This record gives sequence, structure tokens and C-alpha cells, in this order.
Amino acid sequence: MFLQVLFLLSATLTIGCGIAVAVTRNLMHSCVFLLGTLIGIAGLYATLGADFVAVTQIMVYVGGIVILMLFAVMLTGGKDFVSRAQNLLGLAPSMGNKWTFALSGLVGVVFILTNVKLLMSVASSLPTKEINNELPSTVNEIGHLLVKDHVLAFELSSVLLLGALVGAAIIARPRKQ
Amino acid sequence: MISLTSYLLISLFLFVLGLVVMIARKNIVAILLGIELILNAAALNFVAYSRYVTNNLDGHVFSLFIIVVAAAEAAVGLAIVIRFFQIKESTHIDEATQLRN
Amino acid sequence: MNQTVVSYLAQYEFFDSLLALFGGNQGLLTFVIFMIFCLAIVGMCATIGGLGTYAERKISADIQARIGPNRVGPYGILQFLADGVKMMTKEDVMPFSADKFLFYLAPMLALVGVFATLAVLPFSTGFTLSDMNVGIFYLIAISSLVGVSVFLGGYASNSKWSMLGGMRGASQIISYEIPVTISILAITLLAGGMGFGTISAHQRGLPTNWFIFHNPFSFIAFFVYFVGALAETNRAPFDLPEAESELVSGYHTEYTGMRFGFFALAEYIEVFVVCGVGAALFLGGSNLPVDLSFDIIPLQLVEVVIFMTKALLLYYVVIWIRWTFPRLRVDQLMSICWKYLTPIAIFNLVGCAIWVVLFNGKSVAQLLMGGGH
Amino acid sequence: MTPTSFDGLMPVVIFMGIAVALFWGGHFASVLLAPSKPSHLKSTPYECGEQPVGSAWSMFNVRFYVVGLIFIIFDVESVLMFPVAAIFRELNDMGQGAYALIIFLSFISVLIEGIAYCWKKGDLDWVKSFQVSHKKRS
Repeated sequence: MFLQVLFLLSATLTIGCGIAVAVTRNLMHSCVFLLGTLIGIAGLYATLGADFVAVTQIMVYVGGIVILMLFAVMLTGGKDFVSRAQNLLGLAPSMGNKWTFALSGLVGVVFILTNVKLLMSVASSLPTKEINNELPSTVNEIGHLLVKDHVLAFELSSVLLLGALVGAAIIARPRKQ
Repeated sequence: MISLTSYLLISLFLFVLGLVVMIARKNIVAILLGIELILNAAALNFVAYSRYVTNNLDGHVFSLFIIVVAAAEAAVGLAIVIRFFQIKESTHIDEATQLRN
Repeated sequence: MNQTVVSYLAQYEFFDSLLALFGGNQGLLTFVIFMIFCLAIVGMCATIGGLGTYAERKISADIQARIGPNRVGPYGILQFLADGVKMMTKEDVMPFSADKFLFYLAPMLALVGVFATLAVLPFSTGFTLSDMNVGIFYLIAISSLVGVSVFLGGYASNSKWSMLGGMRGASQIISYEIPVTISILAITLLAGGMGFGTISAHQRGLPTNWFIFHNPFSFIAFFVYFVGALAETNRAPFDLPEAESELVSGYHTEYTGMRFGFFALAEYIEVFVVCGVGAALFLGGSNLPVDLSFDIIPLQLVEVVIFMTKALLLYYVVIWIRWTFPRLRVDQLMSICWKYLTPIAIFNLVGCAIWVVLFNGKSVAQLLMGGGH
Repeated sequence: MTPTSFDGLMPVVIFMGIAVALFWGGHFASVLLAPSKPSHLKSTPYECGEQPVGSAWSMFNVRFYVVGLIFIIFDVESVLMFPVAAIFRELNDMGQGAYALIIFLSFISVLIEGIAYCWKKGDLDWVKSFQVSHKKRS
């Protein structure tokens, strides 16, 4: 019962905020709605019993990526006490017009129609397995997978992050004028 | 009981929303938002399949790495956006026509 | 798997009669029990937050040889109620250039982020609302909503002081999250789990079993955690986001009335939460100093008292520090975080990992007394 | 009669609900109780009595972004370290302590490289650009 309620809440939050991300014309609001979507997805992970992934989602996205995006919106917002109409105030030309939305809506509808057909056949061919509600802790098993099966990916991801840090720091570093 | 199909539908819808954002918007930061939505839809599929179809947690590890890559991508992408803004004073994607300065 | 207060109560006989009272509907009974406990904890924390403002003024008055609030109630102890009523009857003013949607959202996010952390706080071994497997990790993650709310509060006001405070606050909160997280990682490594139940079970018994005395590295890790937690909750000497003498009052300059009250409430409850986490991770949590083989509910209440005593002692230290040290500069703030605390925290983590392998996870006291068998 | 593992999530949802309810409750209480006499002067952003010039939503220094950047990389690395740290003792008890230590230390060494790089390049200094220009002038 509670599981269904949690699922419905999370799904509503995810889809509602996702639609708001797509429609709103204010970039800052768009970022904040993205926050709602990400929290909703964390809730969906929780209903799937993926506690560690859910918390990682909140930790990395809410605590990290969204704050970084808000900073980036601020940093590209304006210069010398003049807000650029493009980003922060009013209707922004770079946030799309009715033609781009019509085109993307068409693409979206076609994509949904083709995929729902595909998805139904996938879902009907799946073996219906008994799902137990008593889930073991995922943390220990993920840890074992990380140090045994996926140890190369684990070590390489640290190198990837180091590369991202160095590269992004070089790009974003304040320049001497 | 919640079925696998409902998760797949949510994930599909999220993917399409990300696609719409990426196509409709001309602002680079907004396009990055769309990419985040798409990555999340993929990660959600991995976890859903790992619960309903397979019996191991490889799907969880995959979505973990998706989140890691998304973080690296956002960090570098936003750094490029900021540098671009410093040069062009704009974040409109149509202004990005040159590879150097 | 996840131990909750309901599964704790389910081992007693009266639970079955309660269940019969609800017509065997276990979901409803679970909800009602959780609801009662949640409301009780919210009430308690709101009172602690309120008394925190009173204690803050009284202790500061003591330190500065003044009297402090003494009009409302005996010794002025009802001052916080008067403050609350005052806030509720103040006019709500919103700057005309503000972003209305985000202006409303920011204090709400702060409240949500702080209240959600209360769900895993281990008041006692039985009365932990929810002892998740990812307990401490969840707590760090969800409390980062406060950073977002500080930024949004500063942004939405569209005032220069607020914006400066919001930017400073957000970058300070996210910076200090790193040393705090790495210190907690060291404790996770020693305890072999992230749940508060696991961590608490490793510290049972005498204070020599507490993680702060486990090895030299964890002893340093406690201080790294405490300094980082002070900065994360914007407490002096790290109160740069709301420095009165520089930024008027930082990200909540434009907030008045009830919404300002919510920011203040969230901040005080967060201080209590980080003190509670410090007590649970490093100072033995709610464990009794003796091992008892039986478990009854009054014993749990004693454990709650032990936990609260430790947490409130840390709370006192926080207030004491606030009125003793001067405020830092921004560049000092950043260099303390990145050049001192983070390297020390990483060093502690490496030290703890090597210690676990070398001494098989035994604490200093066990090594000294057990002769290393 | 054993509650399912998902019950552990219920307090989280309840607390979030209480927070939202408390916010709106307080809001409506203040709408009922508080006076409301808005005026243009009252709702001007506070700038110590001066007329505000322009909007506050203006460009900030890039170093805020650099701090956020370093933060997010360390955040993600600590997230990946959590499950390994949680089973470290278990691996040690299984006699694989040396293996786990090597995995763990090689991961952390890359992290240390990252912080050493940023330290060397001066990304951790808050006032670096100021000092550079000062040196040039003298």
C-alpha cells in the first residue's frame, strides 16, 4: 500500500516537474524544476529497492550538479549589473519559440508512438517473476561488485573524474586580462 | 504490485521530455538540462530491469557509473558554457560557429 | 532489513492488541505509529530550536557578563514563544523585483531538507525512526538541500546583499561538505556499514569503545567533522553568509515574518542534527555504559536521555565557540577548508584503512588490554 | 507479521509532508494574523537606504564556479568510495585486506593527485588573481 503511494508521489513529481522543465521560459525555474524531477527519480529508485542508487542520485544531482547549474546560470546571466534578457528576465529568445516547440513536439510524439509499440511487445514477452518485498541490503553487494567484477571501471572512473577536474579547471579558470 | 511497464513508460516519457528540451531550446545550459533528463531516463531503465528481469545488481552499478559520467559531463560542459559566455557574451547555441575564439 | 521503530515495537505483546484494535490493518497501524513519533520528534526539535535561541542569548549574555532575556516567564525562558508570536504577526514583505515562486520555495526547501534528516537520527537503539542501511549517507545527501535553499533564497530576493550572501553560503556549504563526508567515510570504514545501528553496535560499552578513542586517526577525524559541521550550518566563526557587519544579514536579508522564522528554525534544528550525528558517530551514541542482556521500554528512554545529553553538550560547545572566536575572512575560510581540513581528512581516511588491515580493526584500548591476541 | 523493508522510507515521506504542511500552515497563519499594507518603498530591496541601482542578478566571479567544480568531483569520488569502505572490514575478515587496501589506496591516490594539481595551479586560493596583478605592478 505504502509502496504504491510512494510510487504515485514520485511518478507525479517526476513527470510534472519534467513537463515544467520543458515548458517554462525562465532558465532558473527550469533548473529548479529539474531538481524536482531528480528527487522524484530518487523516489522511484527507492520503490525499486535500490536504496544506495537513490541516495547517490540525491547526493550527486541535488547536492552537486544542480548547484553547479545554478552557478552557471548566474555566471552567464548578465554583466556589469545589467541582467541579460536572454537568461534571467522575461521571455528569452534562446529558450525556444513556437516553431521549435512544434517541431520538437512532433519528434516527441513520433518517438513515443514507435516506442510504445516496441515496449508493449517487450513487456508481454517478459517472464513474470515473483517479486519479493524483503530486499537484502544493496550496499554490500554493490561494494563487492565494485571491488571484484567492476574493479577496472571503478579505478578508471577516478581517472575520468581527475581528467574532468583538470580539463574543466583549465577551461573555467579566471584569466589574467 | 507495480509493474515493470509503468517504470518503462515513465522512463520513455522522461526521455522524450529531454529530447523536446534539447530540440526546442537554443540556450546551451537548457540543452545540458535536457541531457541530464535523458541520462536519468536511461539509468532508471537499468535499475528497473535489474529488479524485474535479472537477479543481480549489475544494473545498479551501471546506473552508478551513469551518474558519475553525468557529473563529469556537467562539470566540463558548464565550464565550456562559461568560457563561451566570456568570449561571446551570449549562451545562444547559434553563436557557437567557430572552433577557436 | 530496515529496522524501524515499528519493527522494534512489534516484538512486544501489546503490539498484537494494537493490531487487533486497527482490525488487522498493519499498514494503517504502521502509519499511525510513525505519524505519532514523527509529530513528537518535530515538536521536540522545534522546542529545542526555540530553546536554542534562548540558550544562545543567555549563554552569550553570560560570556559577556550581561543578564540576557529575563522578562517573559521565569528567567525569560518563554522568550522563544514571544519571538514566535512576534514573527507570526509581522507583515510579510516581498521585494517588488523578487522572483515570487523561488521566494516561496527557498524556506520550504530548507525545512524539507532539515526535517528529512530527522528520520534517521538514532535517538536510541529501539526508537530510531528508521535505521536504513544507508543511514549516514542518506543524511549527508538530503541535508545538501539546505545549500540549494540558501542559494535560491539569496537569488530570489534580487537584492545585492542577499545575492552575495547566497553565493557565499552555497559555496561555503558545498566546500565544507567534502571534509565532513571524508571524515564520515573513515567512520564507515571502521564500523563496516553506513547504518546508524551498525555504527552504534560497534561502540557498545565503556567510552574506550567509542570511535573517537578508537585510534589516533579517528580522534582527529572527530575534530575535522566538528569544524566542518560548524561551517556547514553557517555557525560562527564561519557565519560569513550572514555576517551582520558585512552583508546586513546575508541570504535572508529580504525575508520577514514567518518565512524568516522558518529559515531560523531550519538553521537551529540543523545545528541540533549535526550535534546528534557527532554524538552518534564519535561519542558512542545512545549506548549505555554497561551491557545488559534484557531490553525494556524504560531502558530505551534512558538511552534517549543519554543521547540527548551528549547532543546537547555538543550544542553548548557550538554556542560557546560562537561567542568566543572572531569571524574568518573569505579567503581564510576557503583555505581552511581546502588546504587544511580536506588533506587532513584524506590522511585520516588512509590512516584508518591501514589501521584496519594492520591491527585487524581492533581499537587502541583492545590492543592495550587484550595483549594483541 | 514482519514489516517490509519499504516501511523504513515512510518516516522520510511523513517528515517531508510535515515540513511542507508546516510551511503553508505558518504562511496562512501569518496571512490571517499579520497586517498587510504594501507600499512601493517598503518592497524596495534593502540597500542601506540608497535607491537600488540595476538588478542583483549580475555576473559573479568565476571562482565560485571553480569551487563548485572541485566540490562535485570530490563528491562523486566519495560516493564511489562509500560502498567499498562499507565492506572493507568484511574483506579484511575474509583475508583479502591487502587486496582491498591496494584498490582503496590507488583510488584515493588519484583523488590526492586532483587536489595537488588544484593546489599547485592556485585554484584553491581565493585571492590569487589579485596577488598576481599586484606582483606585476611592483
